[in-house]
Amino acid sequence: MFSDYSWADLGAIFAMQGFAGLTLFAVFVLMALGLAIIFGQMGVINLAHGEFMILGAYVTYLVSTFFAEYMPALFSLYFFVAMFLAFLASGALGLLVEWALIRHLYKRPLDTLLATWGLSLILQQTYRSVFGAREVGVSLPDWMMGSLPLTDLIEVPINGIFVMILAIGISTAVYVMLFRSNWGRQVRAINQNRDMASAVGINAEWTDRLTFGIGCGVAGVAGSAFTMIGSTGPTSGQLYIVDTFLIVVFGGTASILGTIASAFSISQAQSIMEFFLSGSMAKVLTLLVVVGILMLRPQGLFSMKLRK
Amino acid sequence: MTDDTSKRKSGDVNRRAVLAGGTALTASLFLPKSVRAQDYPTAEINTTGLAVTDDAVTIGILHSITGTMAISETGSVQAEKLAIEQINAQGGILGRKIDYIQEDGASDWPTFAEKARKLLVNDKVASVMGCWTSASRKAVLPVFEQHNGFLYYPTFYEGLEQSPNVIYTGQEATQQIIAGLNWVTREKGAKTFYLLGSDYIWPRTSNKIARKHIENFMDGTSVVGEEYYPLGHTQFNSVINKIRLRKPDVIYAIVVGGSNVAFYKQLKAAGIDMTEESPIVLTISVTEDEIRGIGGENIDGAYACMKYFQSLDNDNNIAFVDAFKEMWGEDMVIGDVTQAAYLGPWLWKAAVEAAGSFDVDKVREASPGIELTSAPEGYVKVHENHHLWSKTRVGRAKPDGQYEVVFETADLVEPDPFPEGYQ
Amino acid sequence: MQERFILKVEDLTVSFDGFKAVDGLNLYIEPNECHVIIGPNGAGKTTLLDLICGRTAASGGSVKFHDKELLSMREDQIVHAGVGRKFQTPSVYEDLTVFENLELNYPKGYSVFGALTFRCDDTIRGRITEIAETIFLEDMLDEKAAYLSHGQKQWLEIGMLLIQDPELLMLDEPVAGMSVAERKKTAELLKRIITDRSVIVIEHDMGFVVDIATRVTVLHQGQVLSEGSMEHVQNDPKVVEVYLGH
Amino acid sequence: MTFSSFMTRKEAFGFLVLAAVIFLVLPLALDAFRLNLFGKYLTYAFVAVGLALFWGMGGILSLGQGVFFGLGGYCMAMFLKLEASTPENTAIQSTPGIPDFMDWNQITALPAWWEPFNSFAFALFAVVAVPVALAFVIGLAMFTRRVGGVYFAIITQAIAAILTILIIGQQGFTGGVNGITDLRTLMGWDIRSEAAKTTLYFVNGALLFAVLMVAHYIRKSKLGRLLRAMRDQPDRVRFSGYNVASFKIFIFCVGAAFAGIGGAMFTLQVGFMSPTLVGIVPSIEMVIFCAVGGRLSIIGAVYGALLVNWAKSTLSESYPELWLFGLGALFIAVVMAFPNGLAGIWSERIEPQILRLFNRSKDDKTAPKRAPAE
Repeated sequence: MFSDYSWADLGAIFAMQGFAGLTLFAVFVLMALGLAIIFGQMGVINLAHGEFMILGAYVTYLVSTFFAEYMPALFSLYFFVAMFLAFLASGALGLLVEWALIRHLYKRPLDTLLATWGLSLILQQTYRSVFGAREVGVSLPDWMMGSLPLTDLIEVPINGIFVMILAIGISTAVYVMLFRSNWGRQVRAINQNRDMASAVGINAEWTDRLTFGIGCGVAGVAGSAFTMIGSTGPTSGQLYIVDTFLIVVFGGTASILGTIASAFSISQAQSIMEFFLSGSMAKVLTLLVVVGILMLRPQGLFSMKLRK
Repeated sequence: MTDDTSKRKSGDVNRRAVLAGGTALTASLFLPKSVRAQDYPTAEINTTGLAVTDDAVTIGILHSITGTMAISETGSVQAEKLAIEQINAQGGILGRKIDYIQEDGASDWPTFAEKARKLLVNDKVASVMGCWTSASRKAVLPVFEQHNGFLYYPTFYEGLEQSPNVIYTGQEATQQIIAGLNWVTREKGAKTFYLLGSDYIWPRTSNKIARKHIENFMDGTSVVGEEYYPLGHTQFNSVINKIRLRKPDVIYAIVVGGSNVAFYKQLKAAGIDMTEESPIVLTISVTEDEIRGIGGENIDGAYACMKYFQSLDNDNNIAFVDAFKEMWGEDMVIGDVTQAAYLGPWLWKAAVEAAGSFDVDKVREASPGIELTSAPEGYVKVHENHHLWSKTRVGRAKPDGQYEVVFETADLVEPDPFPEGYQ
Repeated sequence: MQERFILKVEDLTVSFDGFKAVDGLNLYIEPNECHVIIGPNGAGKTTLLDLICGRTAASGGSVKFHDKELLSMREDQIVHAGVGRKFQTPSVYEDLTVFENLELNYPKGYSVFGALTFRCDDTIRGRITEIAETIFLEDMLDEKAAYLSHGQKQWLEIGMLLIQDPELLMLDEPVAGMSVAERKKTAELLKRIITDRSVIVIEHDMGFVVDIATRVTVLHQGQVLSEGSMEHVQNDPKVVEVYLGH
Repeated sequence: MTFSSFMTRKEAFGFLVLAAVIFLVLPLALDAFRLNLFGKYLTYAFVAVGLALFWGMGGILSLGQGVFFGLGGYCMAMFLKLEASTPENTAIQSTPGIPDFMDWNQITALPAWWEPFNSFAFALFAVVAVPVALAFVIGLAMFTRRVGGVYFAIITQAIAAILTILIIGQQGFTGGVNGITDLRTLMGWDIRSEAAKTTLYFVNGALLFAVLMVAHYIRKSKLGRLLRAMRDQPDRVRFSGYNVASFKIFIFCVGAAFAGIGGAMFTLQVGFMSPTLVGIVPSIEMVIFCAVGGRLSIIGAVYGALLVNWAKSTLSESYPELWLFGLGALFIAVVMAFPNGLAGIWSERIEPQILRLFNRSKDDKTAPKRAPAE
């Protein structure tokens, strides 16, 4: 299929294809990080994860409208404000949900799945009632929608770079928080032995709530970032949920590093297959490979080896 | 209701009433024409037990207002309600006010079938305005044929269908596609096309027709790629790279729903400036409604080929746009399907009045040949095959989310749901 | 020809992320002996039982039961071969009755089809009553297991093993958490049931060990520290060192 | 097995009430349209009963039951579609005699794997065999490797996603997003008429009872006790000498078979089959039916399916813009406040009341007329 192209063409395409794979990787990481915290550290299956992301997207929409209206001069910078507010909004909703729902269900992980599915229906309808059934258009600052021409042939989308930087930043932040901060130690302690953690004076209740809130907040930031590449409507969140869960499970639940590795392998596989196959078949094949590997290695790519 | 004592033969008069529309004021969008209900005794105009009383007739509205398709179908519901309100303001149909029962198809095809059955069997509605996706239409079609209901279907669609129980107020695929391809080849000198679509029957059939036309009916043109992505797909970087590799003159895109937003944003971010027209982006799936979600600045310079744009400059349309905004809000936009949905109640009114009866069989018989001169898109006429004769237009997207009409077929294009040589 | 050992554990090794919980261990069990394994916490006692009964996969070595290699068998196959295992914490089916608990372990209807067509006849009922008497629960047959005392649950679990009549019985701390009276009864029970089979017992209670053991193995850091009669082990300076030296 | 060991009087009473509801109360109380709707709901009950077996009793949550429901439904739809695609009916096509969607996708001959579906016997066999075969493969791969709980749920969800994309992508062979529509007759019998739909309702009810009896038999057998045992103490069951995986595979296959039968009846009752029934959303909803009914109770599962769907239909008719709130709240309420669903409410709240009533006045014959679900 490549016989009629020059080497320069092919080189450029492969470079850009590699970049496309990396962008997809960053997108997957953003999608999965919040879930990895919640699912990996707390064992809660949050099927409303997509709706938390879309909340972040709606917040971004509101902020962009506000800036366009009242502070057009600062419009090019609004995105940073929006991401921060998205984190706060989704995080606050997360705290509320943890308090009202999740804390009653810690011993029943499969039930969290059902309850959060109900929650996702309610959130979807709330978005629909508040913002209307149509998608909202989030206008983005011009600088985010351009591309950097590296050579004559190779152009790199700026939003791709942005998403990548964001993914790296948030992963690092989450990593530092989990493995360097006091909160992280508490979370991991609770994850490993809840009773013992409580016995040594860790406030398990608040740590859980905070963990859930932070996971949701990260989802909000992801949603905010996705306004650059995806749509913002009441049901847009559903598009992400299966992929997200697969990434987290594929990575091995207890490991942030695993999530990142799994996002990387799935994104590369998908982006390479998409180049050679039709889009639908590429998706089917990617999912099949992931499910196949999970059947052979149910604990995921990375997992803690524990003495049972 | 104004008094009009002289009883006339309904057919002629109403035809004239419909034809005589076209003034700029909302209330008189169609010439007010009052008919007294008692001139049409219920027993005579409704011999099949439909929901018709001495002063009201009930129809159904069946669209998704929840689920993934609500994004698209909301506009249709709004347009249909506007048309019903306007018709009622003019005195209704055969002196009867239109009531409607709205059901939610919930973006789920079995639910559509269930609700269609409910509307026809339980509520005995005289007609139904509804459906959007082909799948929902296919799901309700057997129900309509079995219970002899009458459906006005607003969406541009793939064709290959002609039901006695459906009036298709949107364009079928050849009507929409061929004019655009001819135009882009003739005016822009395009030779190579990259076909792209969401993975379901409408994009696939449309691209099939496009491919046949490009390969068999035009000179020196060819298809250099064809590609489908699952509904809801949001990652188009790989296909954009493939397109770069093929360097087509035209990206022929039939991406739908949320994928649209992702596709155009990523296209723009990848450095493909559509205003430079290299390649040209030509779509048949992006109406003004979709641009709201995409963002005008992200699709600036793309071309769309369909029968209606909100920016059409004629009196009918200006009145329609004003009325629509008055009813639903200043920030509303109107797309091709929304306008087609708006035609539904009017076409039905015209057919009922021509038939002098609400009976589905009589309305069906009266339907072919019904004309609306006052349609926002201009003049339309119902073909024997239940589709509409209509003009096809090409618009160029502007940053404000509107299309600038750059081309319009000289004549009405004949609907041809089973096109020879394209299958 | 009867082999001398019914169970031969040779060079058995397992490591968790580099930590060798059992390290090149050898252990031989003779017919009809009550072999007690003792050792400080973390010596690898429970892991050893887990390895023998297939609960944990070994990294190397071999476990031969008669001439069958257990390491390549599934748990249920190992049970069918004649090895029974009781867990440290009593694990019985809490929402089933004592009768049903025993019935579920009656060695019949192991396959899916067998379980679907399994019927409790008089022979089975008789056997269940017999076992219930052995484990002092004949009056509790219709009680839900959840309502039993801790000691009674231990007995029930032993009963569930007995009904399968295993050739080798492995008991992980059978008297842990028992009252003095229960402890005495359990010792009695064990003495009765070890008469016609081999038993491996893990136990900390030295009095109890003296009471039942025919042979004792001391484990330390995954390896055999000492082996022999209770008396021999007690006087082994290495054992004294491990137990008192720290 | 004597009757009394197969079924206690209390259980028999529960089945009788359910039979009365399905075969008497609903047909008498509802018009043809509503009865037909309940016929559709009953087809979901097949799935819910299966879920009560392997989720409620076995502790295995599958979020991919729509896959089996859909496969059963598609097998039936393929047969019906071939019957409907006579050369006369399809004369307008470029290749008459093949299903319309194939013609639209430029397929000019019936694919070989469609051929067997010309036979009704084969189609009936496939309705059960295809879902069971897939369940067997999934079960074998997952349960022998001891994948369970959340992992199993998510993997089955991914399988639902894969199958949906596959069906939609291979539209020349499957009808794509539209599904297989416009099914008309079953062996010459018009399934679209009101009379046929009413007949199908009763066939549905009868089949459901057959399935319920099978489920009940399994539940009462040793296998049923083993399932509950392995849900709570999987290790103990292994060390009692049972191959846990084989039991899980078996019960998963039984659930798949039930779902397949339900799917086939759905196709007959509704007149088409569509990929929207295969995907993730319907699969989760099916779990909800079971949860609302009470995940441990097979009778509860039937009431759950009926009640949730009825609520969905009526709520969406009266409050089309708000019904999702109601549905979402219902899910949450069931999980939070009534983890054992309707069956739990019945056995914990209502039944004791009734018993007390009985004990107070022995000759007072106020037997509970209302079904637990109402």
